[in-house]
Amino acid sequence: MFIIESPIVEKKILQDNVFLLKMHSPEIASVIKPAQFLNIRVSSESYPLLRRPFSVCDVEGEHIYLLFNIFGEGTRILAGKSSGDLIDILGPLGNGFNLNDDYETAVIVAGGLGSAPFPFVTRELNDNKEIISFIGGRTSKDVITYGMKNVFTASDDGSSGFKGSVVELLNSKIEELQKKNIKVFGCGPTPMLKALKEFCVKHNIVCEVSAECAMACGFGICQGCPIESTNNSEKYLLVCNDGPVFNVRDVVI
Amino acid sequence: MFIIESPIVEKKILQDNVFLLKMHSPEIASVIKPAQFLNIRVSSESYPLLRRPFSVCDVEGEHIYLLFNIFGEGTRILAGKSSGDLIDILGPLGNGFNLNDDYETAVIVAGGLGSAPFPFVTRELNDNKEIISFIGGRTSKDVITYGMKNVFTASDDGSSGFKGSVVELLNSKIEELQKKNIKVFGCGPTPMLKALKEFCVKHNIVCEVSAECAMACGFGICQGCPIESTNNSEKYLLVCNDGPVFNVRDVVI
Amino acid sequence: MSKVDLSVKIGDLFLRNPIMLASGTVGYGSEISEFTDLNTIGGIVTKSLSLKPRKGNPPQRIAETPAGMLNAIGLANVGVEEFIKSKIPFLKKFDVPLICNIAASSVEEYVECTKILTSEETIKAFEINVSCPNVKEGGLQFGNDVKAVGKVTEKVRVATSKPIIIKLSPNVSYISEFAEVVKKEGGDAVSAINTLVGTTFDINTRKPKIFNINGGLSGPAIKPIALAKVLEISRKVDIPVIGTGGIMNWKDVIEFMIVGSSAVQIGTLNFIDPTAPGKIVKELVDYCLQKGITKISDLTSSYLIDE
Amino acid sequence: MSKVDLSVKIGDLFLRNPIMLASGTVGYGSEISEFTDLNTIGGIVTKSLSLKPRKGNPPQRIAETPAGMLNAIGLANVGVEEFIKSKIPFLKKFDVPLICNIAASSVEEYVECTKILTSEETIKAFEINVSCPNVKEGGLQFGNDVKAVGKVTEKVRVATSKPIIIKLSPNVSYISEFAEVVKKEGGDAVSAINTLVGTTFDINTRKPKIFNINGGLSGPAIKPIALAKVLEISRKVDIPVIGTGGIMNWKDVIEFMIVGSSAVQIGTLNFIDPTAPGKIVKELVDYCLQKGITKISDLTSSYLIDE
Ligand SMILES: Cc1cc2nc3c(=O)[nH]c(=O)nc-3n(C[C@H](O)[C@H](O)[C@H](O)COP(=O)(O)OP(=O)(O)OC[C@H]3O[C@@H](n4cnc5c(N)ncnc54)[C@H](O)[C@@H]3O)c2cc1C
Ligand SMILES: Cc1cc2nc3c(=O)[nH]c(=O)nc-3n(C[C@H](O)[C@H](O)[C@H](O)COP(=O)(O)OP(=O)(O)OC[C@H]3O[C@@H](n4cnc5c(N)ncnc54)[C@H](O)[C@@H]3O)c2cc1C
Ligand SMILES: Cc1cc2nc3c(=O)[nH]c(=O)nc-3n(C[C@H](O)[C@H](O)[C@H](O)COP(=O)(O)O)c2cc1C
Ligand SMILES: Cc1cc2nc3c(=O)[nH]c(=O)nc-3n(C[C@H](O)[C@H](O)[C@H](O)COP(=O)(O)O)c2cc1C
Ligand code: FES
Ligand code: FES
Repeated sequence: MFIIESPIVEKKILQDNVFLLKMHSPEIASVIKPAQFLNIRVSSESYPLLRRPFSVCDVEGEHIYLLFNIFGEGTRILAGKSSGDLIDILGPLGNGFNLNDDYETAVIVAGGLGSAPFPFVTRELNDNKEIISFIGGRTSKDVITYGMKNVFTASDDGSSGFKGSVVELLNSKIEELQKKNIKVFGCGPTPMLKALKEFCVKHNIVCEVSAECAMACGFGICQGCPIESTNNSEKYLLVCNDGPVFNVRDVVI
Repeated sequence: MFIIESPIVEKKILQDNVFLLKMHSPEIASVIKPAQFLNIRVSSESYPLLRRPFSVCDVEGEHIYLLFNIFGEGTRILAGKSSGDLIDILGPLGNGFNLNDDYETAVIVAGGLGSAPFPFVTRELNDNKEIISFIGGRTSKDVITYGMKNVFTASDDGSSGFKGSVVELLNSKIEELQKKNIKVFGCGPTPMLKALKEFCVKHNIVCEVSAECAMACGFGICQGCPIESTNNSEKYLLVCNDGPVFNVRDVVI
Repeated sequence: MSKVDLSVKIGDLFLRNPIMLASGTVGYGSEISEFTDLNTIGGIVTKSLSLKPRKGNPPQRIAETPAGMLNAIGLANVGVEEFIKSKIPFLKKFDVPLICNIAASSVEEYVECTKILTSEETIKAFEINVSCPNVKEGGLQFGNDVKAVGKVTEKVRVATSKPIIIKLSPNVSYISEFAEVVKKEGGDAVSAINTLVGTTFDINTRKPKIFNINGGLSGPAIKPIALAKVLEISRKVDIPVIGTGGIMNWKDVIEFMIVGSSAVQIGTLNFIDPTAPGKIVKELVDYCLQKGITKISDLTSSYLIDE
Repeated sequence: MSKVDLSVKIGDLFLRNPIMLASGTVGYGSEISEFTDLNTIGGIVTKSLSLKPRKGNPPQRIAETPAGMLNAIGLANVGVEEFIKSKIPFLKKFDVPLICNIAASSVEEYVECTKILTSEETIKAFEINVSCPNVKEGGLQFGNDVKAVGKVTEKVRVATSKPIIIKLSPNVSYISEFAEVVKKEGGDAVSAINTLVGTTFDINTRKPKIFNINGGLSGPAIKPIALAKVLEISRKVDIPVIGTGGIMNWKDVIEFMIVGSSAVQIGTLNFIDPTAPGKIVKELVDYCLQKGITKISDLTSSYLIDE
């Protein structure tokens, strides 16, 4: 865990309002794990004041990638940066997915910007495990399949792939999936994660999700990011330190 | 008086920490007078919150110029802008110098960034009046003679021209000057304007100065910019609306 | 006719829309009228007027702070007489409710100012500024003393039949206690908030940046505080609230209305973008159309709080 | 040996430099120790401890505001016992004064916590948090009630011989009245300020962004208010003040010392740049060398005010 300034070496617009930043950051690249995140200071001024958390999207040698969309002021400022600009990074933070357990097929389930951590997951799993990716969004514009393999898409309006939610899509494939030894990795908006949890509990599937919530520090000193634990009602878990990845059965979503 | 966004067409570094911005602003260029000023919003965010006042430095056809140095956050942000960026301008503001009275020789006296309004003054006076410019600064780095004519310089450390203050330099030329029908135009830090006032009162010379002070609105609604009047002790004058140019005899400096 | 009803009522004061211009941030209206058509806004509040003209504080009167500014103007104003003579004629030309803000050093002065001004037809309401740091009684600031605020309200109530708005100080523990006494003594509404006491020093000279030492903090920095004060009043006291403090755009206006404001005042923003009040009115229409809101006053106190 | 003496005294509490880490912004020290060498800072204040562990508020606990943030953590903490068992051993490894911050729901609980903790040698002083919105007595918040603050000070004074710092609420009209009573009841110093009450709502859902509705405002937005409170205390009461609120860099530290702080606490900044406290200490040395200041404590109350 350290603070470092890394230069942008490339900025791409992947699709409507989806940006990909490539940064030269050997320090982060050499230690970060899939679904760990970085807390980024987008401005050296007090506006915006707090850092913004982003998953590391991918790692390539000494380079790391971020994938994001313009949501509010912070991401707007980030999207305005260009090659050569330095990005103030605090990281790596959080725990990351457990990719090496005993399963054969990794089932990726992502909604909207929840796709962000999966290019790195895909790269790391490559060759070791089979991968099936279910990617959803409101419309085709919000379906982000960058860096993924074996992709099935879903959209609320049917403009990309299956018409409906990504969990409904998953559900439509349940028979096929149940034939395999799978583990689900999920990331996306809370309602999606809720549906995913229900689905996995119902079908008795192992599932880890990367949770999202408001954060100030990102490393455990502000207590700003509680998530209710299913195992201990006396104490919240912290998304930044105990997560962002949780076994769905361990947290109340 | 209006609010307008004008694009930067050129940015130059004149000398150590002195910047010149050229903007395409036909609306301002066609109406502004020497020593009027513009109140500029350097950021669309609330940081910094208030506009920053700048004299118009020069006008060339549809273009206007600003001359400034990096002083604090606002000027730092302004200096970071580049060609094509839009500048949010409120102006023209204030009264400006009275250049057309009955005198033959315009004596310009400027200290540091007080040089800013004089390229425009020089351009306007050209041909009509003789001009002598006395330009001072702490060191040669702070002596800004851009766009001036017939220049004598002064610096505290003697690194440029006369060693001493610009008003001392002026004083050393008093005999010559008294042979002419002169009017003094001054701009610079308050201690310099104070000395200039004393000098002009003592030698019975007509003098107008452009005063500086903290401002919020720049057009008379905040009452944030008072300056003591010598004619009416019941009421302050406002630097933004009643000035920034005052006959030195009308204000307490 | 527009499909959105932007009008709001504050007691008997009718405004065509909830956007008012705050006292001390628009002088007497003339300069800002070059940027915002006064006929399009909800109401204009004058710079605080006192019985006699006041010169105000020596420079420096203002200083910038993070997302805010401090001011200690010292109530510089032309006085009620000069106001009637030279400022009202200009304001008469517009079809905009004129609210006269009054500041005074004693209850008697408040009453006298109100009496003099109440006969001016153009004046539609009074805003009583009890929250200015320069006004003291027995060493205590008026605005921080519930009894004093009650007394001013009571006495001014007798002096005019026009709506009275009391402008409250945020420099107190429980602002709703003040709103309560205003209601009890017959005030029609409260404005919340005036500026918070703050200061800033020059670390080189070790002197205060502002001549008066302390100034009043305004701007976006204080918005969360202002919202909490408005919410406190609206949950505890049944009196119209005019929300003020750090409004920078139409979203802030909606937020202030949701927490309990019947109307809002725009202050510091006028210095930064004097065209903003007019623009915000238009943006409110767009917002309401988009959200299917037919009466903007329905937004007032429309907060959803689980309890 | 350094040519600059950075040490400061707060009553009997000796700090090697004036930079302390504020309660609730560094947990119990372990995470921040990865960024700032705790041996280089003046003192560390724990997250508020209560007698029993507290779960704290449900999410959402924080929200960003212009140049500030709101928090309503709800005093989530491990409780005094667990603190002694699992947190003190880590903190013992450092040569840094440990100040224990205590929050409680009654005078008795304050006293009991203090009694339990005072025997821990590592603990060098207590900071009594009377300014937390969750602590109420008779409906009134402790921190907004001069008598309650006096009583807490008096009783805690008896419970320990270690220095007692009372952390004051800014949500009052005259903070110096509180400092006065702390002095009278034997408190050694005051911390000023805790957070200001604020809120913010989501205009789409019309719900508060923070579960608790109100939160405490911190960060640069509140700096001018904090400076004014410190100045008020230092001009009226002869008691050491620890200045807190919106410090972002060494210049802010100097400003807080000039207006009357003997030491300062860094809060919100730790979330943004946890290396800042260590850096600021170094920058203070540079500043003092450059200005020819040999004892930094000479800066305390070195304001120049013409009167
Ligand atoms: C562990 C983690 C990983 C993330 N990874 C990515 C990613 O790879 N790509 C991406 O586009 N986005 C990601 N996000 C979301 C991203 O952090 C937000 O989109 C970003 O903070 C928005 O900032 P803004 O200034 O643009 O928006 P604003 O709305 O101006 O500011 C967002 C503010 O709201 C707060 N907030 C409130 N609720 C939430 C919430 N549920 N989630 C986040 N912030 C909240 C934040 O603390 C912040 O202060 C991630 C979030 C987390 C917690
Ligand atoms: C009429 C007028 C014309 C000017 N013309 C020029 C020009 O052409 N070129 C140039 O370089 N500078 C000029 N200045 C000064 C310029 O406005 C300041 O240098 C600028 O505001 C600094 O902003 P900053 O954010 O960099 O500095 P900061 O220190 O971050 O901010 C300056 C802040 O301090 C306040 N302030 C306090 N005292 C003063 C004071 N005496 N003067 C100005 N601001 C003060 C301002 O209101 C502002 O909020 C002029 C000032 C005035 C009033
Ligand atoms: C420069 C300035 C002068 C002010 N003068 C007055 C005044 O004379 N009377 C008054 O009641 N309020 C005065 N105020 C307070 C504003 O009306 C308003 O309550 C406050 O600024 C908060 O709103 P804002 O954050 O939108 O500015 C003044 C504010 C500023 C910034
Ligand atoms: C997330 C957060 C949690 C806090 N928790 C506590 C606390 O438990 N006890 C306390 O006395 N102060 C607490 N504070 C207040 C700080 O110690 C400090 O007084 C305040 O934040 C102002 O300083 P700042 O602007 O530098 O943050 C907390 C502040 C924040 C931001
Ligand atoms: S974000 Fe600060 S503790 Fe998790
Ligand atoms: S700067 Fe606002 S009145 Fe002059």
